[in-house]
Amino acid sequence: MNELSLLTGMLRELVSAPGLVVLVPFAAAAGLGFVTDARLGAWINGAAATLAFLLACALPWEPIAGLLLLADPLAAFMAILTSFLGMTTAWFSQGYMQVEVQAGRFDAPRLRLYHALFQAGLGCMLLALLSNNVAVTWGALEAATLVSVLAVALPRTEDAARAASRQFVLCGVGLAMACFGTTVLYLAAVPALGAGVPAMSWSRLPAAAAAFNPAMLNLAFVFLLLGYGTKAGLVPLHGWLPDSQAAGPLPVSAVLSGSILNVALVVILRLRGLLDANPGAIAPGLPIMALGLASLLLAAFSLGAQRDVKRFFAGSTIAQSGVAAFAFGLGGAGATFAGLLHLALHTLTRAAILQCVGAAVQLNGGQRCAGIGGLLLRHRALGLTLAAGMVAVAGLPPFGLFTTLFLILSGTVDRAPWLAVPLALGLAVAGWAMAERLLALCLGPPTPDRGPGTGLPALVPAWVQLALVLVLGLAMPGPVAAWLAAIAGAAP
Amino acid sequence: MAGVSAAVLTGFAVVVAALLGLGAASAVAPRRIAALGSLGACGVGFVLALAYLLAGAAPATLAVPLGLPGSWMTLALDGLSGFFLLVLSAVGAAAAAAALEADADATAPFLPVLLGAMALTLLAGDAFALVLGLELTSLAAGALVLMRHNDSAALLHIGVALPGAACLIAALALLAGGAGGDFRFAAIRAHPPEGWPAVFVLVLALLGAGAKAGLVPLHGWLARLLVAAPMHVSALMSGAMTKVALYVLVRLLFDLSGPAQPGWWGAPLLVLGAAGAVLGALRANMADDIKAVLAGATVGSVGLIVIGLGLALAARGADLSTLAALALGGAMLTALAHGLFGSLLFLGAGAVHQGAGSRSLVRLGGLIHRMPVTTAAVLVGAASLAALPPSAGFAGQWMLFQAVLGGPRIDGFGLQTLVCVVAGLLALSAALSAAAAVRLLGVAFLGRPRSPRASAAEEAGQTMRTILIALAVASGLVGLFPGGVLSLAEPALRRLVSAGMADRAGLLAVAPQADLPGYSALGIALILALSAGLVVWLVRARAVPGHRFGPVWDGGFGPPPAWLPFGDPLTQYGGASFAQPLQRVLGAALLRARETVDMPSPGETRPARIAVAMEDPAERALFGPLAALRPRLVVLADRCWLPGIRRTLAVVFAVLVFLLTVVAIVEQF
Amino acid sequence: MTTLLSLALLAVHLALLLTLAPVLAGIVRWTKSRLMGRVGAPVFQPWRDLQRLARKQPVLAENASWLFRGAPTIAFAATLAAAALVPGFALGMATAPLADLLAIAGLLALARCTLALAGLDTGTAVGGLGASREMSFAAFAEPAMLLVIFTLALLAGSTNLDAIAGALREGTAGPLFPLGLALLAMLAVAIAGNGRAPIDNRAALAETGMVHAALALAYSGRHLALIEATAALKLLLWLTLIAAIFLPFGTATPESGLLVWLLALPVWGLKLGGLAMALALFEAGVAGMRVFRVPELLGLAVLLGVLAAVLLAVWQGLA
Amino acid sequence: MGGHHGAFSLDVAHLLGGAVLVLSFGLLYQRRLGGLINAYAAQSCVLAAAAAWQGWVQSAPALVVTGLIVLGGAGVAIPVALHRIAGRLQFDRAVVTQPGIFPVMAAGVALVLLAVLLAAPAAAQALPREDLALALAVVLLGQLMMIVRPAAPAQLVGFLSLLSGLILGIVGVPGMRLAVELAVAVLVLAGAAVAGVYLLRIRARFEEVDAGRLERLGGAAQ
Repeated sequence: MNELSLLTGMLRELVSAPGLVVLVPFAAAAGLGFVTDARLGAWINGAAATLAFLLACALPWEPIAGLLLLADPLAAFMAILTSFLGMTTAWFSQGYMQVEVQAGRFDAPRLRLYHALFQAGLGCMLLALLSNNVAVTWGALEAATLVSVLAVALPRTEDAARAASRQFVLCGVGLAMACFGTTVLYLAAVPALGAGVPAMSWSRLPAAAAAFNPAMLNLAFVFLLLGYGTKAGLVPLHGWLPDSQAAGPLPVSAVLSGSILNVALVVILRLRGLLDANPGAIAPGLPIMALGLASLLLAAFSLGAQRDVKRFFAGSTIAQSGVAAFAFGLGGAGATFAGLLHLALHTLTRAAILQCVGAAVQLNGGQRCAGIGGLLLRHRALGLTLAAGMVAVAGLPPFGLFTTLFLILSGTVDRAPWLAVPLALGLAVAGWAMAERLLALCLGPPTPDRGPGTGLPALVPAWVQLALVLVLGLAMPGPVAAWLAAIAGAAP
Repeated sequence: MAGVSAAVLTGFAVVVAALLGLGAASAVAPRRIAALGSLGACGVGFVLALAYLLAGAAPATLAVPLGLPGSWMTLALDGLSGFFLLVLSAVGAAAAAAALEADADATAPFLPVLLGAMALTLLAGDAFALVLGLELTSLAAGALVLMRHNDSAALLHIGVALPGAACLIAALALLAGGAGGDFRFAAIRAHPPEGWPAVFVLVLALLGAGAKAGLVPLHGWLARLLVAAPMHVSALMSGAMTKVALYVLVRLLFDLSGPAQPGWWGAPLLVLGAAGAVLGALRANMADDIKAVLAGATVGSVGLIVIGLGLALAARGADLSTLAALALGGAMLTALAHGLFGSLLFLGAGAVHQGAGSRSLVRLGGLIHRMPVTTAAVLVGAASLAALPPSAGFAGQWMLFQAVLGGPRIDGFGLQTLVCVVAGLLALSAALSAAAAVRLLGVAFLGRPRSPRASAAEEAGQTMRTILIALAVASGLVGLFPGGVLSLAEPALRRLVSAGMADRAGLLAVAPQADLPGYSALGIALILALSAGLVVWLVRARAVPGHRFGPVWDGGFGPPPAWLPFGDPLTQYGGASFAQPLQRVLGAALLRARETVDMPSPGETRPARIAVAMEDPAERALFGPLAALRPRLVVLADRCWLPGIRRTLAVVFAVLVFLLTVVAIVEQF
Repeated sequence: MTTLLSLALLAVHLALLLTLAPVLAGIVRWTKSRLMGRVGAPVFQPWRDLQRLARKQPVLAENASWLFRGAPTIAFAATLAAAALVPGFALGMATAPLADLLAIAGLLALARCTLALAGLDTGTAVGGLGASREMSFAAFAEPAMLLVIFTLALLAGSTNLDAIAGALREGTAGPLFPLGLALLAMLAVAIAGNGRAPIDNRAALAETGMVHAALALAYSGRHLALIEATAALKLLLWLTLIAAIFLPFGTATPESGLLVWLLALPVWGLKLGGLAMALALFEAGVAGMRVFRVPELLGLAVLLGVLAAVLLAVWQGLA
Repeated sequence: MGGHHGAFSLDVAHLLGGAVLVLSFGLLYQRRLGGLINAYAAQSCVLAAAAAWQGWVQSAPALVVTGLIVLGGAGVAIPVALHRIAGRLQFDRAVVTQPGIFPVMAAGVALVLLAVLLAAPAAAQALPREDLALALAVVLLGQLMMIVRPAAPAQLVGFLSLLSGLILGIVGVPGMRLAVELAVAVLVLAGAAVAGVYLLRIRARFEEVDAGRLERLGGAAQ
């Protein structure tokens, strides 16, 4: 009887909006495995991602905290972001993969596998975000990692294999640490919530966090921070990201690694809230800020030495991920707000840039920086879009990252003034490196085209994303701002 | 009254929106509309600013639905921003009109963006709008140069702008922190900083705004950017962009930090300003490119203005508000004067470049014959640069001198000594500027052409001539009626140092103190005119009229060959030889100038040649090491970036064990 | 009534300046010659030279522009305007409210820059040399001059020459030591500004030692006459200035009694004569100086000026 | 939590956990690849026994199932697969080089002490202190092994023993839901690691995974 009601409850959860958001990609992945027609596959891919996004948009109006799924505002926000990114990238990948197939880098069976993996990865990420169970989140991330490793290995080049193995080893250790941390977190929660599912439920943990065993909570924090920090690409745990982004097929590195970063950072944010609420636990801010700063500084300086476009932007991703982590570590509603917004806007900008980079690499036939130049002169629209994206990522106005960096920097001055010095240094160095590379890529001597291009339609997603970055940064609608502020206030 | 202010502010908001929109539109529409639209917008802005200042400049604020999430951006207008908007719109109108003359290229859309961004900075009523406008300014300025494929100048600019912005954000955050995190200026003003935060605000504001204004030692980028940019852009940057950055400095130090800051705040400004004034003027004497000469002069003028600001701060701290008003008024007058004559000179340099095909003093000369209007206009500008009465430059510097002379009234041995030294340096800078102005005019415009291209130079086009004449007339009017300009600055002075110049500055004369005689530009001009009339009358009455032309004795040089109709150009004094005395005495010490003289042995017919290489101390001591440090750090970071798998795992494990140990230790205590 | 008086004073002052200037130059030249054991030209020789030059039609360099032709007039007018501001035998001239020391320095700078430009306009090596040296020396003389002005302004509370002269005349001025330092600095500036020995030699014929002569080398006829007149007027102006500041006794003011008025003119003449003699004595006694050592001399003047200003500022602060 | 809470049952649980830890030391000590794989198999079997015992103690049939799965996967399938891969690559007889044993052992002991220190406060709220300390120690030793062993196969075994530590932790925690699922997920990770090595060997050369070799190659290329 009891079991039965549990089962029906779970089923009801599965057919609600959050459940469908998770189920649609998985169903699409299963279906796509059987679709042989490449064009149809691409359409289904795009349609499924769009459907997931539309369903995710309903999440803010259907908050649930059930046995399986959790759709609190934070999860809803991140799910909307992730599914939006999935949608734009799916549509971008339609034209992109066509060119890849034309260029002979992909064949039909592999394209089928690619589409299936895309949806599976998306589904795993959404599950990790929307699950109401610490262990399920971990499992979903593990699955997403495995999918990502497979997808990176898809091009079947030596580089791809090496990148995949590297990603597997480093992420495997990270996942192991996260798993142990998850176990210990449960252990910490047992005295407060008793043995059983509640001690693993994201929705129940925060309220009871004050009564957790502080020593266990500390232990769990260390392992979870390093475990999920690996997935968030924080220095010194970032080693897998540049390789996998450089070697993997571009839409995969745009969606999968980009969103895995976000999921991991959100977990770290939630964890921070737990430690804050417990009086006996250590202060979680400092280690998180230290990792964030290390990421920013190391990445900012090493940007100057990158010779591969995709690796360059992987470095920039790590730097900005570090900034977001730093903001989360800083704490307080204002910094958390800025961190969340930074995360979202950077994800959008990064996707736009990577889409442009993908198109440029296809045109150029190689991804060495020295081989790409004068985009603005030869391909005006592409060059302009890429330049806009890079300006945005450098933290210059009028794009939204300027706003978030303003908030983060001023928040740092307010709360931890001395840390503002390395933060500003890192941001300036990173911005400068970005400007330097912008000159080389968009201006500079033009390079001849050696491959087919994707055409203007493939740039539409990038335009949409950049427009969003512009609007959300400078003229965020009041209700959205209030919603986001509420999220930040609820998850300190 | 308040209604006027609100209407003007709304008008300005519309103008800014129009300019930014124009930038976006002209990316696709015909590019000429960018210049035309900018001209119109600047015209409207000028009228609005003038009307606002004449109507008494009552403060007004306006909230617009943009800006930080969850809050509306505040635009504000008061006497200070109104005055600088006047400068901006005047200079902007000239630059936009000159842009009509320049060939429209891909950079065209950024001109209205630059103008709009600067206006936004001036209109900012909260910290976010201020930084947004300033960063947008930097971006647009960088883009305007970038598109000309001058990468290093633009990169250097961005490299200074980014840390500068970070400093400003930090300063504003410190200020806002005192006001409970409210970024609006009104709130900050109500809670001025005290103690250490105030000191940090001073340092950060100097670093941030100083970097954007080209204040020594952060001036290297400005000199390069001004040389690299197209002429109308250089004019705009020199005339307006540096002033906008100085406005930010004034806003932060005078307005937002509150009136209760100590007098020693002025000391760093005095030191940096004096250093900038001398170094800039000296650079202007050493450079060969006429734009580099003007860039040096720009750095010098920024230094002058900052001296005025420093004195005003020091005097305000000592409760000498009349002296503070004198100093601040002098700074603002100098800002307006340099805005006008600086852009005039840069546009003149552009006309020379177009007409004579070169900007190098080595290839110019004798342009007065072929480009009479340009020369006359540049003459007016150069007189201002040299601070000769009754030019605009003299009026500004006169006030600054008077403020310096009043400086010893501020107590404190250190400050009094500093003021005495600054007085000497101010005079040195003025004399050096005069030498630079004579050198620029004399070598480029007078004498004989040094290249065939210069001998066939063409006068600037009709539009350009009109702009030059208009700027010269405006500059002349400012010089003749400094009191009028000060009456426009009156609201700002009253607001910032709680004393004005109204009792001391009429249309006819400006005086340092209410009951004392002062400087009357009109009177000096009148006496000068009367004297000239007297001389002309005496000469007419006494001397033989008429004149004839003949060969001139040229120190022993033989008659020129037929293919050099103007004589061998190399027997003339050139830029390097003119500056040699200064270069040997000051240049060698301050700029590490080294000359290489190629002296022919007796009997050889080739000319002797002199070349001068110099090195700015700021580049040597500051930017050089930084530039050398970065690659090393980059190599280091790259080595740590992606170690092998095993080493990565080792680092991860080390971090894990470290954190665990820390946790274990913390738990034991 | 006062206005009329002040206007009349100005007219007399100007007339005296214009007529006396060449005579003063003649006196210095004659005295110097006598001191060197020569007979010397008559005192009125400069006047005759001017008249002779004015009768000749000028010959211009082939590429000279309108600036070259206008420069002597502008320079003379600027110097005259400056001279009109400096009180001679009486205070309270019509130009007294305008007589700002900074404005006077500015007008002199205007004359200097104009002549330097004219020197460059001929396109000759000599003209360029003169212009370069003139502007360079000025760069070192100006700070010294300004520091002197600074010291005086500290004493009198104003930069108005009339007010300064009045204050010094009343004897309300403070300590003498800084004033002495300022006098030394001002003398150095005056020597440099007027092209006197040991910095310059107006009668030099070799280019290596020329400054002012180099600037005038391409001029002839009435232009040269104007330039010579400018030089003479400038010398008179400087001597008057020194007399007005450092020998303030004996000047008349509108409030003075008849006796003072009667005595003022001869006293002024005596002062000028004495200064001219001293100048001649000094010039006869020193040797010429290498061009590149001039900045050292002027640098010394700057240091003296700083010292004077700082001492005065501090003493006044203590008082 | 329920079940038979005798001192004896706890002792047995600790004994089994301790055996897993000792076998971890054995892995650190073992030089030859074949012996390494055998030691891992032994460790997995003891782990399975520990899981089953915990299942009996906590009367949680799920943990018994977990023990069976661990026995089948980590105790049998993975060692067999590893032996086949090693045999095909003639790694079987090779002596796996490694720096001096004593410092490594000393570091291992220090890590165990650290683990005990960290787990000590758990006792205050009746949480299983010993189980946690043992699992943490095994996890840390697994990571240590991945670092000190330069050869890829040994690193792989180190990773597998690290995963064993995770399972030890999961089964040691009382009343943990989803224990089976988590253990399976961890085993999937282990399987994926072995499969990855296997696939990569076919696709490219085995040296690809040898990080040390990669580094040397990279150094030579520069």
